Amino acid sequence: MIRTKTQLALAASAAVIAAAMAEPALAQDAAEAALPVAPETSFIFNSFSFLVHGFLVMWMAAGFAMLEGGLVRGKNTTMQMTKNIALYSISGLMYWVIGYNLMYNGVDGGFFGIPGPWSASDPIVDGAFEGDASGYAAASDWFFQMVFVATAASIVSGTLAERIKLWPFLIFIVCLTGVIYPIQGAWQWGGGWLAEAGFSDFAGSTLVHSVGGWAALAGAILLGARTGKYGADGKVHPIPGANLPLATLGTFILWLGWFGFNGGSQLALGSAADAISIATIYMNTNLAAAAGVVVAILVTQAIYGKVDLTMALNGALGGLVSITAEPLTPSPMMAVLIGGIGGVLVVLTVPLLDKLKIDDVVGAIPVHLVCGVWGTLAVPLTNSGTNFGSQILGIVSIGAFVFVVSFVIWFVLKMAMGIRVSEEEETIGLDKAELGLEAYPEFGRGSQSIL
Amino acid sequence: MIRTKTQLALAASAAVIAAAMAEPALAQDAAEAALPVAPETSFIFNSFSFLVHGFLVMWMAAGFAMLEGGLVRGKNTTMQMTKNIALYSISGLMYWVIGYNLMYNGVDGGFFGIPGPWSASDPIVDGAFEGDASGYAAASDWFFQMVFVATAASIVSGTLAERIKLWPFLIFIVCLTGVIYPIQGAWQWGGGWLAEAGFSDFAGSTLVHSVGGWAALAGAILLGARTGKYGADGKVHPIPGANLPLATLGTFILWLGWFGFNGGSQLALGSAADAISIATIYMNTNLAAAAGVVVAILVTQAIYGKVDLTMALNGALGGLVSITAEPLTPSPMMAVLIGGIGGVLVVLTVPLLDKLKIDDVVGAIPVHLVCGVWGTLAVPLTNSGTNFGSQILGIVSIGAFVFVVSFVIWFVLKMAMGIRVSEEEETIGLDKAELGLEAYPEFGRGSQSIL
Amino acid sequence: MIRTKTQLALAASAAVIAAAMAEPALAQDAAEAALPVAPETSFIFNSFSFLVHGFLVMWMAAGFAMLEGGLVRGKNTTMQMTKNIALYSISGLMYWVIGYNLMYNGVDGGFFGIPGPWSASDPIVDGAFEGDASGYAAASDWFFQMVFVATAASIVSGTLAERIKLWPFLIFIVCLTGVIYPIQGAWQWGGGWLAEAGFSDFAGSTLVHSVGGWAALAGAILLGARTGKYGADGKVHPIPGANLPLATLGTFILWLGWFGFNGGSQLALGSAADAISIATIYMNTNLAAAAGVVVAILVTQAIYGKVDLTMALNGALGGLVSITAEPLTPSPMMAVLIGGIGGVLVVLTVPLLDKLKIDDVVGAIPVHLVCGVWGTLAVPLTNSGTNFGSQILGIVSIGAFVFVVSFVIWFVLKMAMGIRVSEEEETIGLDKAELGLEAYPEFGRGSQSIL
Amino acid sequence: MKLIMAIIKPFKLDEVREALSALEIQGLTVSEVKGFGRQKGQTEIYRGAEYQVNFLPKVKIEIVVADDMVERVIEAIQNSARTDKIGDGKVFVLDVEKSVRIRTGETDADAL
Amino acid sequence: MKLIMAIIKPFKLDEVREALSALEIQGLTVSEVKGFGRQKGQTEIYRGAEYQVNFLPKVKIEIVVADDMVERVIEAIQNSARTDKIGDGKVFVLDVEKSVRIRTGETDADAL
Amino acid sequence: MKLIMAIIKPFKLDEVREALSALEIQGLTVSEVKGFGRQKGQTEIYRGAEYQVNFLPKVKIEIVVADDMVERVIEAIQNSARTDKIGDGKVFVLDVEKSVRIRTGETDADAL
Ligand SMILES: Nc1ncnc2c1ncn2[C@@H]1O[C@H](COP(=O)(O)OP(=O)(O)O)[C@@H](O)[C@H]1O
Ligand SMILES: Nc1ncnc2c1ncn2[C@@H]1O[C@H](COP(=O)(O)OP(=O)(O)O)[C@@H](O)[C@H]1O
Ligand SMILES: Nc1ncnc2c1ncn2[C@@H]1O[C@H](COP(=O)(O)OP(=O)(O)O)[C@@H](O)[C@H]1O
Repeated sequence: MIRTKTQLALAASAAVIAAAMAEPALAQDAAEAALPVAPETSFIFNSFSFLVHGFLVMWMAAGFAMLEGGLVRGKNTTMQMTKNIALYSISGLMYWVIGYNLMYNGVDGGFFGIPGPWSASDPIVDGAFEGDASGYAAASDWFFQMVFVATAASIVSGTLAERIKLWPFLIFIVCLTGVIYPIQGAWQWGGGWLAEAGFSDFAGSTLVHSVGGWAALAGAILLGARTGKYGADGKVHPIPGANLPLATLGTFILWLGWFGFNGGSQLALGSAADAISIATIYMNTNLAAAAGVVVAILVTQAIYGKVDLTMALNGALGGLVSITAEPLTPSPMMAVLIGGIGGVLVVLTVPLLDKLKIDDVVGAIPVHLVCGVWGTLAVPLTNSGTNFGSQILGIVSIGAFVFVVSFVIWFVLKMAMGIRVSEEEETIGLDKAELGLEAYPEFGRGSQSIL
Repeated sequence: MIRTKTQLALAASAAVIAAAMAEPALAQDAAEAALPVAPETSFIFNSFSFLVHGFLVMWMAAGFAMLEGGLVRGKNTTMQMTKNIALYSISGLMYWVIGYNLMYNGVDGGFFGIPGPWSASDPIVDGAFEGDASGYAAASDWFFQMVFVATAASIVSGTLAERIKLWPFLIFIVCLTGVIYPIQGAWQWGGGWLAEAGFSDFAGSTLVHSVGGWAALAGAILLGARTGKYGADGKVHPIPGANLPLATLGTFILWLGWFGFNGGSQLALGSAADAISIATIYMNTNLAAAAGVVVAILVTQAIYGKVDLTMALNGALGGLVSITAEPLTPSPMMAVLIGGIGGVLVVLTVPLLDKLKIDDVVGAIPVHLVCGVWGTLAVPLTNSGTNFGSQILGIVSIGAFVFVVSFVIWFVLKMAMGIRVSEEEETIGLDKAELGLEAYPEFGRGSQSIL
Repeated sequence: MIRTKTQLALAASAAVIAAAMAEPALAQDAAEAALPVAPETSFIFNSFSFLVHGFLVMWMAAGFAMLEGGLVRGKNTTMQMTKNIALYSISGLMYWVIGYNLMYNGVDGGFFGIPGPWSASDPIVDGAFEGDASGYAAASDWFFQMVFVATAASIVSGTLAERIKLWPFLIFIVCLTGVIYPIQGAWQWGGGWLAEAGFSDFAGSTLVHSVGGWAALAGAILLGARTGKYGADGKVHPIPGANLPLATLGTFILWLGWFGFNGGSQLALGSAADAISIATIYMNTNLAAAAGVVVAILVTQAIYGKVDLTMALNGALGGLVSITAEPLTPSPMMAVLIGGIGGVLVVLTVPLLDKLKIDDVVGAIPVHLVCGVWGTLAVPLTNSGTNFGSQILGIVSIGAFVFVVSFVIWFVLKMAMGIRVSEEEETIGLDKAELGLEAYPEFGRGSQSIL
Repeated sequence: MKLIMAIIKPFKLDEVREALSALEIQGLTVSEVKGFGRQKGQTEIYRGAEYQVNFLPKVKIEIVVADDMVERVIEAIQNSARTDKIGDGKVFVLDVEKSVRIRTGETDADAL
Repeated sequence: MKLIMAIIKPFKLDEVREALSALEIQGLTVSEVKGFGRQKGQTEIYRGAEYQVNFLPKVKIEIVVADDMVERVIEAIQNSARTDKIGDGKVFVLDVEKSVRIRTGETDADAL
Repeated sequence: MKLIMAIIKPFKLDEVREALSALEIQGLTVSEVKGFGRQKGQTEIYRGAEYQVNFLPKVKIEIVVADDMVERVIEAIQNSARTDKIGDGKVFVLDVEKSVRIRTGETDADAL
């Protein structure tokens, strides 16, 4: 069998093979080529794209849970699982109760929409279809937008792991997913002032990833580092994660989910042009991630004389975040470059953060914030409809808004109820101290290991 | 970029952005809006929906394996993996050999169809397409129906874990997937007497989930509890699962798979109306699951003063099972309510079962049977074409049939060959005793841990 | 609700139910049945099939990583993760830099194409669609072909685990994915001499799986067995894998991914005939895998008196590889037979390899090479357009080419830089010795287990 | 004082602990060990090749007691740990010269 | 020579090791153990049912030292391992008759 | 009777066990431990920061034997566990006052 179009001429002559393939489509009259895609067909494609790409992004929630669950110590793993399944659930509810409408309902060049519970208002009631080719099922769009919120929230849980209390964390997530994310989202994707100012962020390097990163950074500053992470002498004491295959699985899940994240952000599949765009996005997304991994491997080998798997995993994610602001216009070569630089940035900023004594358990700030900024800045390199000024405006305005509001909320939570467990609880581990439930009771120091 | 339809008017005026997006679809003549979806296009959509949603449901087999593998002790984990991959395989073979035809072939208002190996009879041989818009590839339907059988079977393996012998378990699975499931399935989905009686179960709260639950319950009663689970004094001795991140992963997999389970049960994607239905189903499915998690977290915090991750995981599944009988007609608010009540039910019935000394290792009976009943009862709350009488008829008739037949089969197996391992084998663990193969030979009590 | 087409007549009369379903599609005029699929619609379907099936195959990279990570010892797990994420990344880059064009660009009945970086040249620039119904987005095809290369590479990493050095391994992967795979691919899928000779390999039993197997075999011979695997007396000393749930997860991932691997290899979804083909492929793929599992379970029980989970997992994969050369033409019964024989072959050749003192850590050679040959030989049993002569020609020519070239590259690497770690490093484990990073620092012998 | 070191079958741990509590033993220390003895491990088959598991899981209990308790402790362990099957384990007695409770600095009998 | 066997709280291990290094102790051996004593495990709830965790994680340190070091070692352990809360652990001293360094065959004091 | 306690490199366990079997030693008990000694752990780098692994994996073997076996056992361990590299470990000998076989109640030499 011959597997590509470039070989079609040959295929026509290879009669034996062609017969085996039995492609009745070839029999179609050339005249039909003029037949356009029916608008209802486009509507189905658009909706299905939202759903398929949406379930891929939903799957990223599992990816974050596994990545973070593998990079924390065994004594905090149950808590990490609890936080991650809770935050995905809260995101889904908050975005329905208030978020979606706050982000999209009548923003009209302004700063936010009219909040309130969302419900679908699809144009078709019954009978013949009367929508147009750019239409889609309202709920499919809701679903696709909703899973993005959860992504931003997942980033926060990784940075603050192993020391933050459960309930203040969840309260913050309520604020982040119900209010902070939707408001800044309204500025751009909701058609607010930033969109009018010419900012461009295709799938959310800034709107999703750096938002999670800024919220995490604010929390990390107020929360402080894990006990023992930084010695009195300024020495960094690494705290290795308990389960690296789990972290690797999480990274592969995220990589897979990212095809949905970037590909689905084309927001349509109703025309050949859309299909080509999405295909290009898949390719560029994969190239950028691959470059992130390879570069992280080469750079860690060069600097440290050995390869660091956790950096390679972060490198993949750094490449992915970097290409997210513009996965469509780059050539393959540019996608490799953008992703590769993401890989370098991750490897360099992980130790930098440690110098600043900002303790980011899983490297979420280097990956999502630093590479999110880089990716957003890189858009004008390949997309001629954009400019650096607008990009910087977007990065700074969203960064300032999210960081300041998050900082205030974290601060209020700290004053009101405390955000950090006691040192003794931290020593015992959050799983036993806060939840009374061990992740691996039979392994390591688990209470069932001798029974 | 502007990401939603509600902003389309704005988009048209925002020329800079529109140019960057280059949507040739917008150029299409308005006249084309009248063009309907070609029947062959619908056929492809319908088939592809079965395949995509089917592979998501297939993935649930992995979800059950991981969930159950994480909730059993390390000494029974290899066995749990063995049972789960075996049951998925057996389901696929039995449903081909006899099940599908028993369920769908000429039921005609009766009690079962004509059994026999299935093979596709698609209407198209070659040349122009002559089917209609509701058609689909026969094998795509077979595939989608087949993966549902495996789901029912997976439920049983969870409840009976850690003490049932491998071979009697597999023999039961042969009966369940080849005979029990298809017969009751014929009553409703096969167009049998129950369908005519007005019962409604969109995606299988009763037909799939409670069926697994009833079969599990019958087995659990005859099998007895794990040694040590219930003290002489009536005290419950918890037996913690060995690997909670694995259980969490399993839950996320199931959640993802459920979009296929419920979404695919629309059975068509060939029209805009279908696309809207499926999108609505995705949204409601996610809202119900999210509500199940949040409610389970709140209720465990209220009752026990702490959050229990395993209850939160069960809560997600309880929400999902609850919405499965009717994921289409509920408003978002009703979906949240239905799922949230599922979460409450799970948290309350897990200890209740323990009071009855029915040992359900993973909480499958609360999740699949109790919430399955609840979800089925809730259908008339939102679907005006249904009534409580018919719903109860379905729940009771299927419940009675499955429970009685399962009980008889388990009983015969118990008499004929024994269904339970010896107490010594249970102490050693099924992995060493029955399989001679440890799941984690280097961790915990594994034989390789000092080598 | 009634769930299948065989019941449609009944459905029409069951008015209550039909009303609840609201299927406007039924209202379409019968005259529309003549309306064909618009070429642009086919283009979208074809592209989307490549993307959806492509992301499933991409997911197989995670499956291999988990399978292999579960079957090696804990002290080599970080390395296995590192190799697998690196090889997926390298595959993506090499196939872009040189591989795709070497495989597909102007092969024209010859031995290879014109290498060079790939970039898309889609027919549509703007305005009305002018392609035909067999078209697809160029990048979607690239993506789909690319993920196949990674599959071949993953096979090698499994066989050679626990003793090969990181860097020579990665260099070999560069050669395999950039040169070896594309050249032999050009012979057949690129429309080269082998395609003209009438060889048939639908989805790559030979072109992908046996290629990985031959490359692995050459490496295994030159590398030698793991220390301690074969006693002086010729006795085999099993080395159990550290994490069997992880290996099971990997197998489920691979099974899921295989629907993409085989289904996507139809290379089109633009007609009802394509949809029927893909659906048939899904069914046959699942039946073959299920048969592989059940047969492996029965055979191990018969021979060894107990079931071996790792053989059941290998059995699933053996069934899958066996059906890959021709997943379309077999009847369900033949699919079961072909897959079942794959299961037998795996169970029998795993110990056979041990007799030959070829140490294949995960059973990749039995699964991918032996079953790859078997599957390719089985094609003429069901596909009348093929013959045994051509099949043997393909197996032998590709086998000889890949084995010899791989052997030479491994040999040069061995001479130039050594391919094997020292015995001391092997004893300590590659994770500590080469990477300084433990996979499970808190479990088993991990350095953090007492802290 | 004496150190009583008992190697027992793991699933007997709870019974032994209860028997010792009945003697008002206030403290003991347990660890996981592997035992090699008359009781042999099963022959297992992994992927078609046989192998012998040489070491069996056992639990080691260490209890420091006053001299006059030794016989009663040994007896209690024997009675609670016995299954009458090979591999039930051993009790060894060693002399202890000094004991200290870290928290209080109490020594010897007071420290137990 | 004496064998000093100390049962301590796990998170105190690093402090104890440093205190012993300050005494120029050159070697020691550590193992994970579970302790049963006056300090009781928390009552936990799992899926609605209460249970008591009977055994608490502890670390056992074994150090063989020359006789004249014993008091200083005990003191160092006491000072570094103490939290003044119940469960801080114990130190036991046993007599050692002979020591051998495997690598060199040196014995007794030279072997430590 | 004596308790011979040997700390060895883990990968030497099988050789030592075989050497002891050759002496007709019928039983022994093994545990995983971490050793701190002259042999230092490698310096590792994790995410750009260096750290020292202080404790190295070792295996502890405990064997109770009759007095007349002690020298032969020590010798066998020394010969089979030696790699001549730092960290090969130690053998310590302690006196055992009493041994009991739980299954039969046999004591002392009969219990071994
Ligand atoms: N001489 C010994 N020194 C130390 N431990 C021993 C000795 N003999 C036996 N053991 C321990 O006691 C356990 C049980 O001994 P075994 O000979 O199998 O059975 P039994 O106790 O019934 O004689 C062994 O697995 C081992 O851990
Ligand atoms: N008699 C004993 N023999 C052996 N170990 C003991 C003994 N008493 C206590 N231990 C160990 O010391 C630990 C601490 O003892 P515990 O009674 O809880 O507190 P404290 O040391 O403050 O008195 C226990 O967990 C146990 O491991
Ligand atoms: N004084 C001691 N008491 C207890 N264990 C010791 C002592 N000295 C060394 N060890 C154990 O012996 C191991 C090997 O000792 P080390 O000083 O590293 O090398 P060597 O045995 O070659 O002198 C250490 O890791 C430790 O487990």
